[in-house]
Amino acid sequence: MTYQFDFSWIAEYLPLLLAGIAVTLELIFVGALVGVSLGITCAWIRALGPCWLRPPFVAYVELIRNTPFLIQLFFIFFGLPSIGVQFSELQAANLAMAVNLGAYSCEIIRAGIQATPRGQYEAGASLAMTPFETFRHVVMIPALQRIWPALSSQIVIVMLGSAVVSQIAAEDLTFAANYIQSRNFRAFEAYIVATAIYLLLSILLRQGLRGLGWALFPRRLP
Amino acid sequence: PQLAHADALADITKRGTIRIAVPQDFPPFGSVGTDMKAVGYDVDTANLIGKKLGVKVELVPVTSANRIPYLQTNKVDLVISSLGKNAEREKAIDFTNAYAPFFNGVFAPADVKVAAAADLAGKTIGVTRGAIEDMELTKIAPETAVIKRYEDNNGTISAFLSGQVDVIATGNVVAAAILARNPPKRPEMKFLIKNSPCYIGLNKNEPALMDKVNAIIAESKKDGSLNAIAEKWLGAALPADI
Amino acid sequence: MPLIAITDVKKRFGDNEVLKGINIDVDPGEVIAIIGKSGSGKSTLLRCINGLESIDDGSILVAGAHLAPDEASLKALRLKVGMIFQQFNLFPHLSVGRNVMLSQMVVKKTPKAEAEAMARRMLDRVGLAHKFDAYPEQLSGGQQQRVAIARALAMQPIALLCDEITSSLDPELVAEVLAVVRELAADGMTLLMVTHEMQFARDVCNRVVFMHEGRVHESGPPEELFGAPRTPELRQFVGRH
Amino acid sequence: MPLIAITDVKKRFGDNEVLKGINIDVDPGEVIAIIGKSGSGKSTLLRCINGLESIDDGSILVAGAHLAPDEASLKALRLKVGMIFQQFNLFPHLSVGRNVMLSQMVVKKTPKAEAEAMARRMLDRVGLAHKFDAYPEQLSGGQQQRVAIARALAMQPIALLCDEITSSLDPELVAEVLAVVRELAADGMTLLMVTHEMQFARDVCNRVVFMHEGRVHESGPPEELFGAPRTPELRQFVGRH
Amino acid sequence: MMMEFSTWDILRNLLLAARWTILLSLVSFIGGALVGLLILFLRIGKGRTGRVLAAGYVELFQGTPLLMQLFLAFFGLGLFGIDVPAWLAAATALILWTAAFLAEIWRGCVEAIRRGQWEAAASLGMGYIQQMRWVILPQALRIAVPPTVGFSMQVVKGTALTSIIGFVELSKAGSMVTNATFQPFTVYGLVALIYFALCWPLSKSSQMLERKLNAPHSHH
Ligand SMILES: Nc1ncnc2c1ncn2[C@@H]1O[C@H](COP(=O)(O)OP(=O)(O)OP(=O)(O)O)[C@@H](O)[C@H]1O
Ligand SMILES: Nc1ncnc2c1ncn2[C@@H]1O[C@H](COP(=O)(O)OP(=O)(O)OP(=O)(O)O)[C@@H](O)[C@H]1O
Ligand SMILES: [Mg+2]
Ligand SMILES: [Mg+2]
Repeated sequence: MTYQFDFSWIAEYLPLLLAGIAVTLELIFVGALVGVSLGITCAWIRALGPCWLRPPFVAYVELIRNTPFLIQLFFIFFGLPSIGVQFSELQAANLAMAVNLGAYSCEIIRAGIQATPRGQYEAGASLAMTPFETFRHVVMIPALQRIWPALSSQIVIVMLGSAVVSQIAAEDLTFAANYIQSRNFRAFEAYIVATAIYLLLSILLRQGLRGLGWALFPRRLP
Repeated sequence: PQLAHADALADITKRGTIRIAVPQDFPPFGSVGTDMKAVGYDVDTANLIGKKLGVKVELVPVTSANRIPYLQTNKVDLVISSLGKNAEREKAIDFTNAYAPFFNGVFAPADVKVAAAADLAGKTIGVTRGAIEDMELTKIAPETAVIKRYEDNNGTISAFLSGQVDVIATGNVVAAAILARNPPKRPEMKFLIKNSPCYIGLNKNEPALMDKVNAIIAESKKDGSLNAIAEKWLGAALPADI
Repeated sequence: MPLIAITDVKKRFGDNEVLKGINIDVDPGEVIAIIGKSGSGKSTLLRCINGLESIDDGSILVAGAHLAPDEASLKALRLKVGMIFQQFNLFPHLSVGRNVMLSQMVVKKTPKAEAEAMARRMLDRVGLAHKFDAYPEQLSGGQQQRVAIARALAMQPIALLCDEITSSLDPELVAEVLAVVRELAADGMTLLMVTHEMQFARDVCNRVVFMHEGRVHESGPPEELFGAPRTPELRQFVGRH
Repeated sequence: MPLIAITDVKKRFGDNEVLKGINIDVDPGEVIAIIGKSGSGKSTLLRCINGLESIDDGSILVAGAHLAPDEASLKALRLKVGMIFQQFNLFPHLSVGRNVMLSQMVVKKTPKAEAEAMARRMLDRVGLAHKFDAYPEQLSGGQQQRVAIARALAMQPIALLCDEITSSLDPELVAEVLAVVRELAADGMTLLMVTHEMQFARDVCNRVVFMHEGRVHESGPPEELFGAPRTPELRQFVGRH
Repeated sequence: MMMEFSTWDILRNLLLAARWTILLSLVSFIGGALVGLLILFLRIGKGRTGRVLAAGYVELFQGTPLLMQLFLAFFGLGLFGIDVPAWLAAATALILWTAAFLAEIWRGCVEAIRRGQWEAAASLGMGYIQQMRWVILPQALRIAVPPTVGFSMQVVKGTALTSIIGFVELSKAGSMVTNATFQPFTVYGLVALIYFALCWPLSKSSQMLERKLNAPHSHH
């Protein structure tokens, strides 16, 4: 091999890398929080909500799931300003991630809701709870628990997918790697470092989500 | 030291083909025609060099993210991708003499008051990441200027047209092309970025190839073929200092 | 006036007419056992009374109020009539105490402290006060069913519907649940229960209703029905159990 | 020589010692009922004999061969001893006929025609020859269990282990399965069955083994055990059933 | 210097590039299924080493961006003097990536088969491989069909990243055309439409298969 690896730049660019990691983390936290909330709402409407409310949510889910994330991002960042809605690149990236994760988690959570035994709804009903109260207090938590592993994987996938937000100049981890290699032409080193950090982040995120699962759902389901 | 392949120039001659990386997302240096074939200043330069070398040219489309790896892994012999040079980059690859000027300027709508780099204070400027204007602006812009670096030219232009940035730095030909579309926001040249020319990139320790390409560049400047390319793509003659 | 008046109730699932005109009046404090073969429509009848299924024809009056399918009257009905299921249907993510408190707080907006006091009282009544903080999975089937009873009682219903509440219990655990029901009956609760426990029906119920193919085939005091079944269907049924 | 010799068998799950030294010898043609409370280790014992669980101590000999945990001797063992489960465990993706043919063809490499002939014979033996092409889900529980018996028989085992094979059947369907077992016993098959059907145990078995807390608490001919239980535990157990 | 593209020029070029998207998807999906099966066997097999290796493999490929995997497969090997053609690098990286996800999806399906099925097969004298081959896999594969088809949508969209190693597939063609025409809305609108046309049938058929599987008598 004739190529000489050179990682001496790391010290100089460390602040940039750290800032990139911070942005990636922010993206995933906000994206996951808003996205999953959106997913729950949407799953409730699709599984149990009033019929007339369903079509727009079905359209939303299908549209998002069947088009690339990058194009959704472009639409939000470059497209929405034409109707007077302007977001900064970070807001746009956060929004795009939330909208994207919302659609995927909707489908996942819906599966969890549909796996709820009918007896749970009937028990709720026979205790005079309304369908919404039953959903809120009886169905939702076990449904989330049932699909927590699938939801966690999806969150990790979305975290890795967030790499493309660098295309709208959001300064995440991938942006940092690209910036560094554009200055010093050390593309391999920059990408190897970024890959290693992504791997670390995804392992930590997975473990974190597993821990959160234990904290949120201490009991095993029957 | 290069062990396996003794000399890139010898390889090229033996192969009868030179592989050259050119951009496809950075007009006027490189973009595509309706047949998706590459066209632009860099593309014409690549073909010129091939012709003068007497070998066939194999164009390899690249982006700013992968153009150097293509070179470093010997998948191409030259990178003609409007590369600017700096000390850091020179540690990684070698550069030939300049082959193109860089007529890039800072553009903004008429109502934005900018006359020099210092006036960029507090403004948001869009550039294409890794391009010369990115490197130069990063050097000359004041602290409070915010530089947004997009993946390619398209991102920079879209950011300008959608109002995400007030100011962009780009080629004057590109600005002219935007104007031709009659957009709501009309970019106006505010000032020229320091004339910092483009170089051809090649692997380190290839003196033979380096000399040959430099010779071709010098010859092309003299015989007017490079000037023709400049007239065609930049709408201006090659400046004397190149 | 009967507490629950079921008149000419019909229920169809697609082409399958499951209830073919049911008439039963339940007086306050009455304990009625509903028996019959699998598929004869016993569960469907109870579910109709609780509004879990809509009826196609006839009427059901509970404490004088018509059963209508809108949400408000369903809620009013279910505040009066509790239901207990074969599968317990406890909420697995809530502790036993929370299971009993939940609907009080959500539906009746009872303050937490009050709901908790009620829950403790009801759990005590079914002999499970010490399990307040346990989770359903930690209980035996019999204990789970007793929690389900406490949960229904905490809403202070005027009648309880029980659908084969001992059928999925191990034989050892049936007795503890039946003991609780027996006490409820003694306390004057109105009970309408589908059951396969003939001995229990004989001992505790005022009246037995034998359903056959979607109709009330025979009905009367247990001694009469079990002692001298009039129809061959009931005779065959009693013979088997 | 006993067909199955179980000597001092111990089995632990973590800290929980489930079998605390079991000794049972089963002679050829014997029909043995294993009874006992839930959790007393009955299933675990059968699973150990079939090699589904490894044992921690003691020895199990089947037809003179030691039970070792390597795959070859497990296979040899299982060719001799068949097992039937409470949950039937038919293969849902295969027709009834295929269910019975599969292991013959895969394990014994029996040619297809021969396997099919055997499958038809065995299905006929359990009274289900006409269901050869049906799928498990199209059968009642009782029929499914009879197919499971046919499937085990098709491997021509010298003994059968049955773990509560009627416990998940509706009461009406229990009889048809027990009739098949009764016939097997009459034909001289060696049977070791965990069961709650006391009447059946009384009628059909040569010997009853009462397990309690991981030990054989009492054992002997059914008349003796049921007629005059010696220990209070067995007395209590018999009283309940 | 402006290229004059008619809308038809744009659409034609995008459709031509979409052939690559389809080809890459097919290759990665078929190859990924084969490798995924291998990983699956290691992951649920009896060998401890195999299980750990397979788990590590899944962690690595699910834990890093596909973009970086492609980059390192193409250029990383080049650094060692191994000249991998772009199509081979793309196919390899996509296959390995797809395999990691499919192996995990299928593991879930295998684990969803009740233990009783293993035990029944074992008690009939079948060895581990035979239990797997004749009893578990046929059942697991049936429930695996909907999530597998569902994942194929991700593969279609994932092929976009091969542009990093020079593939001009749908997304890359979109950005190239945009850079020549300065019409991002038309171009990306069409790109989105073509992706939708490719993915939607997959997503729909996955849903339909799921519904069919949940219906009774589904093996006929
Ligand atoms: N939701 C439903 N959709 C269609 N048919 C139903 C439904 N619920 C019940 N049935 C049918 O109605 C009939 C009566 O069912 P029901 O559950 O009331 O009987 P049951 O007397 O309670 O029987 P079991 O003793 O088995 O509980 C059966 O034929 C059943 O198949
Ligand atoms: N795989 C296992 N892991 C841990 N503990 C187990 C396992 N299988 C059984 N046990 C424990 O072993 C004990 C005996 O179980 P076993 O199933 O043999 O009882 P049983 O007599 O068959 O009861 P039942 O009549 O309920 O079937 C129980 O306490 C049970 O919890
Ligand atoms: Mg019923
Ligand atoms: Mg058992």
